[in-house]
Amino acid sequence: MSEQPRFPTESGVPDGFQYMHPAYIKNFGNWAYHDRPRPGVLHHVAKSGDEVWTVRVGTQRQLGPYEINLLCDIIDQYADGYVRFTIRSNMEVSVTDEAKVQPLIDAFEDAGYPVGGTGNSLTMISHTQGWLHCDIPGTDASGVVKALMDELYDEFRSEDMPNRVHMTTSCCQINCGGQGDIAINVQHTKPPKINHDLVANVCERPSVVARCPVAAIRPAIVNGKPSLEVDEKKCICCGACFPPCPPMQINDPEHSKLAIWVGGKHSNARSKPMFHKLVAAGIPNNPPRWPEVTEVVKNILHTYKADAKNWERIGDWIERIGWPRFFELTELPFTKFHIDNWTGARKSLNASTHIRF
Amino acid sequence: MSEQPRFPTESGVPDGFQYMHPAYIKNFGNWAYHDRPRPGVLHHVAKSGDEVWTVRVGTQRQLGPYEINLLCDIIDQYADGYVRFTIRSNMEVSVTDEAKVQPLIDAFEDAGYPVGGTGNSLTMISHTQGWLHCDIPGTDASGVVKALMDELYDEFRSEDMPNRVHMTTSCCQINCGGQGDIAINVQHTKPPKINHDLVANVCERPSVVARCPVAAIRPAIVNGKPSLEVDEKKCICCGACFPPCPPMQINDPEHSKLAIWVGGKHSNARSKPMFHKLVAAGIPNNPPRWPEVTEVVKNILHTYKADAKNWERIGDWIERIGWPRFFELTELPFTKFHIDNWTGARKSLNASTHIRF
Amino acid sequence: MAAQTPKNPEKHSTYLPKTKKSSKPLHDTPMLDQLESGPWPSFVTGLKRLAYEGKHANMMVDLLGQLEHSYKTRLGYWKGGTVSIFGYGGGIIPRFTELMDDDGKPMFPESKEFHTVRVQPPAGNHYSTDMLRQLSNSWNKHGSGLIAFHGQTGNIMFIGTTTDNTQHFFDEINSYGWDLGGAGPCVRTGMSCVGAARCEQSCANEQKIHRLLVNNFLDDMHRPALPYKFKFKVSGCPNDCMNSIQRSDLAVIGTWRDDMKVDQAEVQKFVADKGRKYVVDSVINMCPTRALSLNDDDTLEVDNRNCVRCMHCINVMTRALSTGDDKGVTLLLGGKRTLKIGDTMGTVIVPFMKLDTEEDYEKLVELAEEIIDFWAENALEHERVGETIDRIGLVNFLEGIDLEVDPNMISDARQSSYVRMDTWDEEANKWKDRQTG
Amino acid sequence: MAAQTPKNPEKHSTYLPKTKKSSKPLHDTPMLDQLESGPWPSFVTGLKRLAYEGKHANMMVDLLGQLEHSYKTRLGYWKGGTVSIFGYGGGIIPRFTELMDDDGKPMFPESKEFHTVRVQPPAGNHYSTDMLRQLSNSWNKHGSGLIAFHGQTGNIMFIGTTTDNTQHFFDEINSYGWDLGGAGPCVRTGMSCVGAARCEQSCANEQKIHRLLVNNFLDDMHRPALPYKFKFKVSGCPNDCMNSIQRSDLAVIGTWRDDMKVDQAEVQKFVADKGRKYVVDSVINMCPTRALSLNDDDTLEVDNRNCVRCMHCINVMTRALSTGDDKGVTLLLGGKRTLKIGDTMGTVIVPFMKLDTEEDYEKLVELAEEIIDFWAENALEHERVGETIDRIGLVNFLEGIDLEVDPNMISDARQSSYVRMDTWDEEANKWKDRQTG
Ligand code: SRM
Ligand code: SRM
Ligand code: SRM
Ligand code: SRM
Ligand code: SF4
Ligand code: SF4
Ligand code: SF4
Ligand code: SF4
Ligand code: SF4
Ligand code: SF4
Ligand code: SF4
Ligand code: SF4
Repeated sequence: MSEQPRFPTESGVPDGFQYMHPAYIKNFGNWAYHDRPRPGVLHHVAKSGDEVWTVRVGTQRQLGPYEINLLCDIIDQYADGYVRFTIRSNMEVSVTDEAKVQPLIDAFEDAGYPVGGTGNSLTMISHTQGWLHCDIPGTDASGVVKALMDELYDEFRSEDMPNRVHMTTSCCQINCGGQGDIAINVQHTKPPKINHDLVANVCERPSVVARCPVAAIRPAIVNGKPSLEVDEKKCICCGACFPPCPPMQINDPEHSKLAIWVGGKHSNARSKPMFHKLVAAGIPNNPPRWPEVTEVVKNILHTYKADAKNWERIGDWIERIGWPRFFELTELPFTKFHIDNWTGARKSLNASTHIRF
Repeated sequence: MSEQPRFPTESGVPDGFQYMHPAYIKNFGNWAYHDRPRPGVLHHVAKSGDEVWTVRVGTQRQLGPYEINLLCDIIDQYADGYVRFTIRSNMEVSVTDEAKVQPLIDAFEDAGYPVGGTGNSLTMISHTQGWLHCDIPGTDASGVVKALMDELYDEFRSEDMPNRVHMTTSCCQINCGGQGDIAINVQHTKPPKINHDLVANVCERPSVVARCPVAAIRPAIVNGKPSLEVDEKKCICCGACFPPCPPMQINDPEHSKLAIWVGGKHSNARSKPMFHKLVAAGIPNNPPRWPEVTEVVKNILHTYKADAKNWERIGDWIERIGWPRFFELTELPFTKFHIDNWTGARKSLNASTHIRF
Repeated sequence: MAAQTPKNPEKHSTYLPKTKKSSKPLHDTPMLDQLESGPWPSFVTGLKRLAYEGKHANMMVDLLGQLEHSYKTRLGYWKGGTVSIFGYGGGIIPRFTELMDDDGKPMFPESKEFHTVRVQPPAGNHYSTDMLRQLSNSWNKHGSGLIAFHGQTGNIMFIGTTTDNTQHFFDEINSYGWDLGGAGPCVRTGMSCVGAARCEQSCANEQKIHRLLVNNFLDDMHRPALPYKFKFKVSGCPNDCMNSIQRSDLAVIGTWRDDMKVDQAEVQKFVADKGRKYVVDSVINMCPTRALSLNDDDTLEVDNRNCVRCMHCINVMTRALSTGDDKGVTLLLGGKRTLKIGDTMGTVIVPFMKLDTEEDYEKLVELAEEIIDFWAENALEHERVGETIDRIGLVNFLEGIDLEVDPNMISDARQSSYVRMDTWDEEANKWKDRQTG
Repeated sequence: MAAQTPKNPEKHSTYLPKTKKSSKPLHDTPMLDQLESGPWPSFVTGLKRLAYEGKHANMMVDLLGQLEHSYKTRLGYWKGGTVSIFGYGGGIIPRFTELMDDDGKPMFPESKEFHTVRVQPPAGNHYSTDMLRQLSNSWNKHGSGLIAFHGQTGNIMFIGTTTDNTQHFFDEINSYGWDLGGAGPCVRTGMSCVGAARCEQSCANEQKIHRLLVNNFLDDMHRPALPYKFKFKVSGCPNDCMNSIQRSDLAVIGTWRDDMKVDQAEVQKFVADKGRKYVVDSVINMCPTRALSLNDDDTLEVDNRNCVRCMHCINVMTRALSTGDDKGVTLLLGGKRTLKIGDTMGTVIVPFMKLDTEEDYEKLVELAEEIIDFWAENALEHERVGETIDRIGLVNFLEGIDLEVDPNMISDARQSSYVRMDTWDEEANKWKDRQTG
């Protein structure tokens, strides 16, 4: 083995055409329409008349050689040897022969991999690293998601929702999982505990001070050493100081809670994109199966399914029925915390007599 | 004549029933519906079956004994001796006998008082004191309004607009005339000129400093006297310092311009209430007839009339067609000033691909 | 569009007396003169008539002079000062001329004092012609004769008199039932729409609410000592003909809680008359919450639970649709114009309040008192209540006036994760208790 | 909802080998074990399989130990550090355990280093099974074997290896065409939707845009020196399947400028199939600008000038309606998650840009360069471009990157009168010149 360092080839983004299904290449940019013969299967028809059936398969996102080989074997045997991953870690496997669809589905399901996640289903919950890998997590996103997907398995495999449901789960308040129809996020409720002995060595104090969104941190000398002090009255427990300064421990087994936000939407369909909004908080961070989270999520999904009109995303639905009705139907408590108080909060107040009784 | 001061009777708001038309009193709270047999005439039908016809008459708001007697004579002769004023300084004169309506209209019109302002008309422009009385005016609202109403006379007397048009005109940037479908406001474009000799005597300096919305004013010693200084780079020429400190002269014959804002709406019909938005500025303050203002206003009204759908107020219409189309249709220039930059401005940007081509 | 030649020039808005009674010659007013033409009644002709034959015609001669000067120079020439009525601290807008000749003497001395007296109108702005003439006579005696019906806050503005005559005029009209309005940091004159007196949409007794609220705060009106102005406005329904949401500190707006009333036969007539496409495009499709649907038999389906009482369909189909029976009011707090933080709309603080019994009305007044007290104690100088709310947050304000949070107060739930929620359980329990209690 | 008994337990997501190849005994993991039941494929079972028979199985034994400890104590135990590939400054997320026993030694020493290697996926996330197996083999050789397809920013995340193996692994995969992604203050890995490859809604060549933009900034990706992270995301149409508006700094979204295409026969079929009421309620009445109207013959009237290309009707009636021919992209700048100022959406900076010729693409790249340069020069430390815009105002930012203002950039025109407009005429003339020019 040569000890000489190897210079990297800065090849950047690989060209997708190298690994793309031939029917995709042939009809690139020339598709006519699609439909869904059944949940989990997309049927795309090209302007050329070519047809492609795509089977969507749920995965656990983190795959080892066993899973990769298992799945690749199926794809090689029942399909054409090509696969793509969706933004939600689902696999999509295409065939050009309709007859291959059912055997392919059977093979995946027989191997314990669910087919679904298309159309108006609840598709796979996108999530983040959690205790497995991140340095600042308040919970384990993979665990929460596994627990939820077990409970919502049937919703993945059917298309009974008013519109697509895109959920996300994140392991800290930073929320790398992003906005969602339903987003499960960590919400800390106590200011960071500072390990003053370490601050001087580990943290660049001015930049930590600058990171706090409410200017609650000030430099201070504690036990004769340069450290930091938090004005606990101001602190909103956002955790932004923890990544740049781990001695400002924000995670707490008891006081780092989970919160649920709803109505986030990126698509421009009908309404403009919307941010998700807080509906439930104070939910215990309760591994390994987080039953309290599942309960709230199922309640919201159930209510949405029963009450929304065709094609309303959760955010669209709430815009039509209003927040009071949302809280009435879900029986979730409405509190002062639901009223925003951040910059520009005035615009979130009801400046009208538009009220549903 | 007694020199003893008289103690006031704090009688407060007079009871309206004292002066109210008997048919109003009889059917108070029991009206069934209304229609408009012609522009300027409302026909209200009570649940009792009683009917009332109301003729709406435009006035110049400021009335002297001549006008009051002239109008009262008509009301006594052709109607029932009762009159009310609308929030827009129109008179409303009711009769219970349909036969009286036409003679009453004729009498008003013969005396030079237009009948109209109802339904989907352009009703009287509400306005403010101006050079006649206020201490801070940049223009004369009465004059602007007289010039406009002369030009828009036919729009007052007909009901050809898509919905009601409520205009306002104000004589300084404070805008006592308030939001409007079309609002004509003063917009200063140069920082105040300070008469340093007077500041010390006339202005309470700390409260003037506190009044400035962008903190552009600081106390200073000028020519050895306590005065104020304006950071001209920061100053947004709002004029807020002028009322509490007249030596900070903001009005300028050349640089106090007029601006036109559109789409303000207080009613909750369809959309929630909306603020008016800037569309045109830099319009010369050109007495006695302000032709440049009239031109822009007529252009906007004309475009609205031609393009809006039934029942769309100007604000509703623009929400449907979008700002680019508004500027395209009116041929008004779009500038960087139309992009808000005040607190919360981010929410006024287009955070979507919703674009009309 | 052109003005016609009047049938009876002596009884016409363009009339000017042949003979001038005032002693002072008119100043040249070439600019103002240009505002005498055109069909709309001219305020300049009005001013001239007063300068010809008003009781204080010389004052108006000079007033016209100063006004012409303003038109020429594009500047105003009034300044404020202190003038008040005995026993009161506000209600007058004092004006003194600033326009001096080279000797420092007023260029237009006869109108060097030109104060406005703000007088509260009757709720709903109703007048008998007798009363109008009486008020006009009093003002012609003690002032310029010029009256604005009404100012934008609703006052009858008696424009133009001297300091002395201010008192005389007030004494006279106060003796037959008229009282001053507000000016300065105080409760201001209120406004209420025609409402129940002549409008089928009315869901409230606007006059009663208006008088009750304002008359309860007469001390705060007449002796200004609040942080800044405070306005009440009352509209009988969400059409808000008084612009209360944006133009008052406390808006009281009528509404209803049960289903709207639908006369299906009238609906069918309307559809027959206007056509289905018109009805779908102009009514159904304009409902903000898609709560309407036109049935195949041309009757209307209303999803009353999702109707937001916007009034649109009721406005358009006034014969077929009307407000429900379970009427009450919504309260919105904090509307105002732009100074300091930009325009604000009032926002809901009480979604629904019955106003049937005297106790109900009493509660309304008590709430208004709570609001004004809390604001008076906590506002900065020159801070409107909407600005206080913006500064301290709605939730803190609600706590200060002892109101519970309600989801009708928001259009969007919290979007920012920047919030500290230690006491979530406590707050959640409060809500649960309210739901069961 | 219950898991069935597998037909072939050896080829099933629940499979665990009978024999354990690793030398280190498993730690007790009673909590994690509870995540092995239930129908959804279990990541815990996956970890266990690696601990049984992975090339670095002992590492996974300890990894499971530390993870169980996290589940028990509800705390994470990783800390960052510095690990990099020769020649590069970013792309690795280094992790060192913080979980020490009383002697200050790692409680789980085999997994004390557990770095993640972020690797850029092919545009569109397409793979052949061969390539998947090859990547998996390389990683099994040099790391834990655990791969996430994909991280939320789109990287293939190779999770868990030592500092040394990081380099070895990279050398191996780099040699067959794979490059590191971004981490740190740099241009990040981009994302693009399946788009033109298999989607009729696509209005752009997503792959080309994605590769062109990211590959142009490889230096900024691999040697982090920007104020903070910068993400590109590309969606082929306004459905924005890449969440680009909110989750990327520069979103490129396909759209079209001419009329949408309507196949009226297919419309009639759709109406016949679904019924008129469904079509009115679910399509017509859901159009955000009321640009649709159903004709009496069940054909569709589209007001294309007021259609905002929201995609709704096209999504629902995919056979009958489709995007137009004059395709291009809209650019939005400044989306990001919540830190410092709260979540931001990207906002329109280029309403429409053709991407037909190579010059068109060149212009896109140049604009991206302008943006990143201006931001890099003017941003505060740790400031995303959306925050810079919020701080200095959109107009100043546009001036900095030499773009003209456009009314498509706003949803509301100015509401605040607090603005200084000395140069109105100049600005108005600029617009007029652009209109005529
Ligand atoms: C495969 C994927 C793109 C990719 O390159 O990975 C994709 C593919 C399609 N999307 Fe998507 N979307 C995909 C993620 C998204 C996302 C992002 C996300 O999931 O986080 C969004 C935006 C989410 C949001 O708004 O928060 C998204 C918003 C849409 C919409 C708009 C839905 C709406 O009404 O708001 C459509 C239109 C529709 O539903 O017909 C759409 C439609 C489609 C269509 C029907 C497009 C087409 O004609 O082929 C594709 C098949 C979807 C299906 O499931 O029936 N896709 N789509 C992604 C699949 C994710 C998954 O595994 O579930
Ligand atoms: C791995 C990943 C989550 C996942 O499991 O998928 C992730 C993980 C981390 N994110 Fe993230 N973010 C990941 C996608 C996102 C996204 C989603 C996206 O890109 O679409 C967002 C929201 C969009 C955005 O860019 O704002 C996101 C917003 C953040 C933020 C907040 C940024 C903000 O301005 O608000 C931080 C904190 C920071 O950068 O200071 C952060 C920081 C981090 C760090 C580096 C935490 C830290 O400071 O050490 C995490 C490293 C975890 C680890 O051990 O691997 N991550 N992060 C995602 C990257 C994988 C990949 O490269 O493909
Ligand atoms: C008399 C007056 C109230 C008063 O006590 O003074 C009044 C009276 C009526 N208004 Fe009004 N509105 C009056 C000022 C207003 C205002 C305030 C203003 O003009 O500044 C508004 C809110 C303005 C805004 O939104 O900016 C107002 C918004 C409405 C609306 C809602 C219109 C909309 O679609 O947005 C209706 C409903 C309608 O048009 O059918 C309405 C309807 C009515 C009706 C039809 C109510 C009824 O059933 O009797 C009344 C007859 C109006 C007509 O002209 O046809 N009224 N109306 C005011 C007449 C002003 C004038 O002289 O022109
Ligand atoms: C007379 C009147 C205009 C008119 O011709 O109708 C008027 C006239 C003045 N207003 Fe006003 N405002 C008048 C209705 C309004 C309204 C409309 C309303 O009440 O519905 C508003 C907007 C609503 C609001 O309350 O915000 C209004 C918002 C202001 C403001 C801005 C307040 C703010 O917070 O933004 C000021 C400035 C101040 O108070 O510092 C102001 C100040 C003034 C002063 C006192 C200017 C001054 O500081 O000397 C003006 C006295 C003029 C005079 O010589 O009579 N005036 N003012 C209106 C009062 C007549 C009446 O009493 O009926
Ligand atoms: S959400 Fe927080 S804890 Fe989870 S991966 Fe992102 S930064 Fe790490
Ligand atoms: S947790 Fe957030 S608010 Fe509290 S000190 Fe840290 S950065 Fe500031
Ligand atoms: S708008 Fe300005 S100038 Fe006019 S009356 Fe009001 S405060 Fe005076
Ligand atoms: S004009 Fe306005 S911005 Fe300028 S100094 Fe005066 S108060 Fe401040
Ligand atoms: S606010 Fe309502 S009740 Fe009052 S006049 Fe207007 S429409 Fe009638
Ligand atoms: S009142 Fe307004 S919200 Fe209610 S049904 Fe009619 S249009 Fe819809
Ligand atoms: S963003 Fe549009 S083009 Fe891309 S996959 Fe989604 S629907 Fe298709
Ligand atoms: S694409 Fe959207 S905006 Fe355009 S017509 Fe269809 S529904 Fe309306």
